[in-house]
Amino acid sequence: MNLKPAKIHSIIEGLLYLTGEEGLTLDQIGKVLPECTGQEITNLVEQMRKDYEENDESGLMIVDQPNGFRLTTKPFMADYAEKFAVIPKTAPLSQAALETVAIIAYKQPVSRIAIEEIRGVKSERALQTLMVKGLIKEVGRAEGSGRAILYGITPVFLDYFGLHDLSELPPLSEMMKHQNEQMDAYDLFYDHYKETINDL
Amino acid sequence: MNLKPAKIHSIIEGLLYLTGEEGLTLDQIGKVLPECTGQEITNLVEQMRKDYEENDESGLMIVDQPNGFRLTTKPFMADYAEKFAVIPKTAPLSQAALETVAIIAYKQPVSRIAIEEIRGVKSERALQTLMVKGLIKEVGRAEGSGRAILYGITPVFLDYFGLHDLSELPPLSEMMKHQNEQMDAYDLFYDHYKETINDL
Amino acid sequence: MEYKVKIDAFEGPLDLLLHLIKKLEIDIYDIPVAEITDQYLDFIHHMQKIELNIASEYLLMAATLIAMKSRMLLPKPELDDEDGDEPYEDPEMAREALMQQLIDYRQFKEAAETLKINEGERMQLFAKTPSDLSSFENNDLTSIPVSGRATVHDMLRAFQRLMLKKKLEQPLSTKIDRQILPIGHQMNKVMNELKRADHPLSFQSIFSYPDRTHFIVTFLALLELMKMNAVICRQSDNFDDILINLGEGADEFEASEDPFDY
Repeated sequence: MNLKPAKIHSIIEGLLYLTGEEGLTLDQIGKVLPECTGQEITNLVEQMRKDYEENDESGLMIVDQPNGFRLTTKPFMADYAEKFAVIPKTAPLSQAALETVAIIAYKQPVSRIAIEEIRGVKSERALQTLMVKGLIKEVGRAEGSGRAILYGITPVFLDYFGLHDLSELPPLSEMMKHQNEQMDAYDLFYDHYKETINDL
Repeated sequence: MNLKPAKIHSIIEGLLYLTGEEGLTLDQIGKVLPECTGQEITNLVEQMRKDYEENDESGLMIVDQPNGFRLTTKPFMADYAEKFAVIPKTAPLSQAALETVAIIAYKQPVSRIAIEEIRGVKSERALQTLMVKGLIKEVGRAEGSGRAILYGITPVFLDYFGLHDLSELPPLSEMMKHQNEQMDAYDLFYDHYKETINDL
Repeated sequence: MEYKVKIDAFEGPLDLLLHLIKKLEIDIYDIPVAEITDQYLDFIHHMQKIELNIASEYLLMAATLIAMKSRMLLPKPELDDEDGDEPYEDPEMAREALMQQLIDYRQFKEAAETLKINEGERMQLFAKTPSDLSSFENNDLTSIPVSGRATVHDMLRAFQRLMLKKKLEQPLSTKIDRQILPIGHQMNKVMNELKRADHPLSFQSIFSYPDRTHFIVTFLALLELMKMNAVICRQSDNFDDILINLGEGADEFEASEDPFDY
């Protein structure tokens, strides 16, 4: 390759600055720097990540996002950043939305009815909020006459919760003993229970 | 002052990054760092300017602007920014541009101020982008002394979004209604309950 | 049992049951149906006393618990009876099913807690809005194949996200909508701000409250002040912010004017 590592370093930093919250994918860097291999780029970004982290004079850091990274301010900067009105502050998810998205992440593809069965309450609003925020999407339709919409998580989900992939989700504390089945009756609890009876 | 110079350095760097093209005024920095004198801040920024300039590994530099400065990419970065910009994007219009063009489509003729009022952020760049791309145009001037430019959509807008005419956009009233339903803040049940509690 | 915990801490009947189980130090694997039913009903009853329109989910759970409790009090029928209209519902099975449901739900509640921590950490990180690289881009949008374009759906979603974000940031806006905001009141406010600032204010800065009614009333107030020559508005160039300054008529402006006189 013709470019010196310092130069590549500076180019990536410049691109990270320009793309801001959208971030850069490894793919995009590869297209801008066709003379570098993916490995070289990855190594350099790792070096940059460490440099930012260890540099007390820098308020910036590199954060992973799906297939790439972006430049953000360090956590201690939050207090200072919030003093600037230009930074839109997003509201955290409600408990209902958090529970709903957790169920989707572990059980996708999953229908609204199945989610409501687990939570024991209606979850339509929570689903809509998650859709609008881009954290979940429709991934298909259930078999059968109901053809219920099935939901799954999006790459935005991983990014939003700072995960690289789903395997980083903590394991559920206990094995799910019951397979989640499609039920469209209102009295889910009783249906469940009758099935158990019928199996005897 | 209580903060160490390295810390102040990092705070200013973080703020310069966040404010991007808009930059920072000395005044603004002073408000965020009330324990620093203007002279201290100026000296530190001068040091930062030199550091960036001399650092071959950095693609960034500090430039002056009235009463302040901003962070920008070094001149050599233009080539790479260009290479980056021509990479086909999955989303050829940014969130900012989409929001702005949606407001214009529904509320035309509409002024920049009115758009910014709705979006809550400056929208000059988004407007310029949309103008350059031919999706919007000036359609007149507002009454009154301000004589603000009013924007409307163009035939390119219809073509781009695959519409025959504007009547094919869903009515705004419906969208707003739908939007209200998406509010997840709390279940109505809980809101109701809290009100009751407060009344006790 | 005292009800120091507010109901808005609960996500539904399962959440409430988990709370009771924890509070009463009950073993979730061996739920005493009678006790939990009494406590649950007590809670629901308490809610009714404050005339709360209890959500159907809470009532459904109450009915389920009562049914289970009463069946436990009845002797187990002969096996022959299973040929009857309704099969015998073994309360032990129902108890197991409820236990399983509670355990399942608890796992996701815990997972949600973890996600909440992740979210909180992530929200500490800020990034700038992307730079505008449109001058480098291909500006002929129609040359982009249809598959690569933003869709009407993308646009509407962007708009809805914007509205949602705004709404979440202003939880009180609906209440303010209904307030009467007299034009005279806003005129006084604008004049006071200008006099206090002692320098021209930007057009945007006086529309500090992002609410439609507030915007319109403030705008009308500004027009009225301009008519009275109390303020002068200036814009030096396209896109520039409009600057508002005190006009010649400013001294004649009576701050004590009846705010409802418009």
